[in-house]
Amino acid sequence: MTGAVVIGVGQTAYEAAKPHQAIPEMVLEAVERALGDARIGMEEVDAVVTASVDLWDGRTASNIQVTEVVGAVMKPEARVAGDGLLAAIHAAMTVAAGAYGTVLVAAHCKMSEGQHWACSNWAVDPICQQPLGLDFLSAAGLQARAYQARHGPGARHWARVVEKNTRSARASPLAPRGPARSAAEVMASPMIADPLRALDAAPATDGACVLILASPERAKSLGCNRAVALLGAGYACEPHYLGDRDLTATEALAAASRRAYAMAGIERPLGEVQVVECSEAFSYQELLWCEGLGLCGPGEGARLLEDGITVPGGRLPVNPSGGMLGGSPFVVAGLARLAEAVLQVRGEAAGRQVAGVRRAIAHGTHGPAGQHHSVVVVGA
Amino acid sequence: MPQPLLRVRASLDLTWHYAAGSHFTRFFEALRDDGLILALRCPACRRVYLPPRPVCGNCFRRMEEWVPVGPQGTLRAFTVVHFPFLDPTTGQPRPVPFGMGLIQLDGADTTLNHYLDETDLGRLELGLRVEAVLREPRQGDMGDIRLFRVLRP
Amino acid sequence: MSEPLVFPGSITIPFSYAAGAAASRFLVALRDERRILGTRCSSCKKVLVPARSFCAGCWEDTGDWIEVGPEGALVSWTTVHLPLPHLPPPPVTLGLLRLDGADTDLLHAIGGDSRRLERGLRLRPVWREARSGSLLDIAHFAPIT
Amino acid sequence: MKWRRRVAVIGTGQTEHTRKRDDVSQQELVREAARRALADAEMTPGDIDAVVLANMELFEGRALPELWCAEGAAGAGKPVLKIATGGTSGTSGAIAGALQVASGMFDTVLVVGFEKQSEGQTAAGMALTDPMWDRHVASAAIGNFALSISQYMAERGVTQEQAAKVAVKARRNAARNPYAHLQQPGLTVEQVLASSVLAWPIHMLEMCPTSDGACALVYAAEEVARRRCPRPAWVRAAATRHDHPYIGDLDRRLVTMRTLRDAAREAYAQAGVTEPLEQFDVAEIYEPVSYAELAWYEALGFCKEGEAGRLIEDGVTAMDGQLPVNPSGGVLSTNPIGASGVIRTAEAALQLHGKGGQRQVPGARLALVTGYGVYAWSDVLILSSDPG
Repeated sequence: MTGAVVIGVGQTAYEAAKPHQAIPEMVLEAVERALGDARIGMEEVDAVVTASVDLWDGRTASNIQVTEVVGAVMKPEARVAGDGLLAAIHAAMTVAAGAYGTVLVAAHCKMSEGQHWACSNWAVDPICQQPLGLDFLSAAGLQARAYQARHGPGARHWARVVEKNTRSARASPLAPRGPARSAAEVMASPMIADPLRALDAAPATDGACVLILASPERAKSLGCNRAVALLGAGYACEPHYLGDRDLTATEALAAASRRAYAMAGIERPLGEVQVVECSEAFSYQELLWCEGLGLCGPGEGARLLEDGITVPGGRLPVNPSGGMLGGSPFVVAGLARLAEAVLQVRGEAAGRQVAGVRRAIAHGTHGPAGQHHSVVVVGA
Repeated sequence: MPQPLLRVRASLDLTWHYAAGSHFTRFFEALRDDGLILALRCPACRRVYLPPRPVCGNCFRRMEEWVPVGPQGTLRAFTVVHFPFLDPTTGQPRPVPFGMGLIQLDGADTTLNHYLDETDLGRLELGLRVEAVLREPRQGDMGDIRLFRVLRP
Repeated sequence: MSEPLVFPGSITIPFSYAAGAAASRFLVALRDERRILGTRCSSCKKVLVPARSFCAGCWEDTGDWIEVGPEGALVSWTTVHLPLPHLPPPPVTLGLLRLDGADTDLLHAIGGDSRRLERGLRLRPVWREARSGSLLDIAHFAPIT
Repeated sequence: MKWRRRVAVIGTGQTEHTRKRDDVSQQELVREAARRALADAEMTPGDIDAVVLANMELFEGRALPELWCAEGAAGAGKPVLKIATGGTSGTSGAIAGALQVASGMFDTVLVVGFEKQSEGQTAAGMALTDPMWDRHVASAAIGNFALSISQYMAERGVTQEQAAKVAVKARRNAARNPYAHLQQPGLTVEQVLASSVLAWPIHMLEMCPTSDGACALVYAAEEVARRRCPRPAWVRAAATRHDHPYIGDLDRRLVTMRTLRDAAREAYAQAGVTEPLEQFDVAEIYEPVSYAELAWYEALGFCKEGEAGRLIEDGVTAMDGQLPVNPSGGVLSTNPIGASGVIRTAEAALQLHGKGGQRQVPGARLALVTGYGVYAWSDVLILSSDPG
């Protein structure tokens, strides 16, 4: 047990662009939904953990613009850079430490406002990789080819992930409006970072996600009867140079999963968990992340999909919300996965509910070719 | 022969397009179209905020009551800046010296940091009355308030 | 819904990053001697390329400096087709290659027709005439024909 | 203190802070501090469960630099996260690391704050404020402080000479600190007031430098701390307050400084401090400009409103005074922004470890640490030789 529970969840709709909303207005929408969901007022929130990245927002100290809407005026706030799920794990630790009874976690990003691939070139080391032009797109292209060469599943298998997730996204009221994509459409879309095509990459989206964590005692005193426990949490970081890493293995994800499962008392996730929400910024990554999450052996991610295990209605649906391919922005994606996992456990995942969910896995990642991973197990 | 130590240069030169959102849109349209400076009042603590924004930070209450403020105000703080730092929006050093102040516009509770038309320290003091000098023609962005003029008796 | 008000903005700032002593020696070797250097971890004995002062895994200092390559084998590659401000005009192929004698892969540009690339393909560096002590002193790696 | 378990600083390490480090990359700078902290704690990388980094990435034009620099903090393969909250990044990183150990999730956490300001344009980075509102006038820390100081001088009667005395104390203290960036043992008030005016009334010699530097500290849970460290520096309090997003929102910022006041009130209550000037043996506070230290004296309850000038003139906060403030030379002498908050925390801890060398305050057992960021973000930590 991590010693923290989720008592409130709030997400904006995820859209290709939100030109009518400034970032504080967008985040306020998610904050108000989370407070309403938790049935508490902002005065009940003891502390705030924000997640944002200055260069994505195009400004310094990018969390200062949301200070008022996340209720951090004259309150403790810490900004964890990177991914919203990582911010949630840190928030859970501050609750478990006994420092705060309730913590509001808020992640935001508007990918539509900046040049997100160009910005990601500034997230790789400036000496040996940035000058060559490496960014999150080309890093994924290198990983996709290495994965295919090592394990076999290629464009045809990846395209079916896009088909599955964009179809699932249609059932989610929060996903961007847009058609489901057939595998054929994916394989006909223009090549952007060979072997990855345009529809193999998650669409750039705008959105915000807010969760409210609490200690079990505080949740009880607040009269919350729908608290979902964070049963386990883990995160880990791989070396930075792509050439130092085995891009087909997922050492950091495996380490993060082991820690989270050990805490949650899970031996075999495939049998003991009923839904997974993972952060697949690219189609092939859902297969690779399933392997890293221990749902199957190395290289067997594609077979899970072919055998119908990870499809809606399958033995272990992955990304019934549509995941990142369905529309979920940088920074927010990991926290949105946790929000979805909580809704699944509560049985409140409108349009995308998996039957009989007692335990769910949420996964977040950031960095080139999934360099950093966070895993959380939630349960009733 | 000492080991040469190299540096790798990189120039960040990227663009963003920032959505103003409903609050700033109303502010800049009123400024452009009517030369009005609009602030927002918190329904709970009655504090009038500039710039307008979704909620009052102290009360966490949405604000809907728009209040025209200024164009005159009182100088609450001032300085004359001499050090030429690089202005990230132009990529050039900002010309110095320039006078700068915190101006509490009549009707507002918060202050606004902006340029002053005065760079002689001897002629600046707290409490001076100042007035916004608007750009003509106005274009609907923060450049529409060019600077504040010190009102000399 | 009226046309939303959106402000264009740009950030223009020059940066200058210290490569540090180890990377400087690596870059100088490219510039002055057209040699590619790795360093060996004193603990796990891996030859790390590009050369660096310590091994991330063992967190031990590296010791010997070892020339690697210049030839190597292609491990993975991607051809970027999008026009991006930090890249030459597309298509641009980036690759990971294992230089002879190295225990890690070097990231670099790959020249030639990307359709003919395959795993294990033998490559050699194509040096620029005017070199400035940068990884780009190697224009790209080209297939050995 | 109501934390689930006790946490202590058992090791610290920092680089020789300076204007420009050409011999190391950001990653290697982090490693330099991390190695020294691990050596001080007599630990190996394998003894560290998790890493917290602190850095204001965009000042050096980076995004997610923790993904590259984690290797410098022995973070490859480990849990790593970065805290970035302006000037308080270091103290907020220190608080984050302590809370992670207190949570029980980790028994040992390595916190490393770092900044290589020679690689970027700090003032330009700071001026990247709200693009709609004040980015075209934003004038970074120097401009913002100059504005607030004109209010502070008017309301509290602080003089330029008193402020200059703060700078003199800082740079003289720094002369006894081998890690400080600016060491000026013979600095005089006259020299400070004769130095060029950056933005009235701030003179060059009373404003913090931009520095390249890193600072690391090792946290351990109680049982590990007792086993490994003869005099653990126990974390007895930690408090943070943030405030409105615009400088103009903050009513007479230096005069009121409500965030520091409220954070100190909470921290003092956690640690049972009622008379700060008497009870604290040493303080490491975050003063980017001379006048700020005077304002902090009042907000921290060292004296009543308007008495800060007397405190500095009477030498109450000098090395031989009742409460030595910033034996390290403070931010005025050393400011690698992401590291500065960790430096404050580490300098307080090494005083309690008895490792202050020439800047050791004899018998120090209770230390106050503050962090300051952006317009008015405040952190307060209290470290003690007594676990409480």
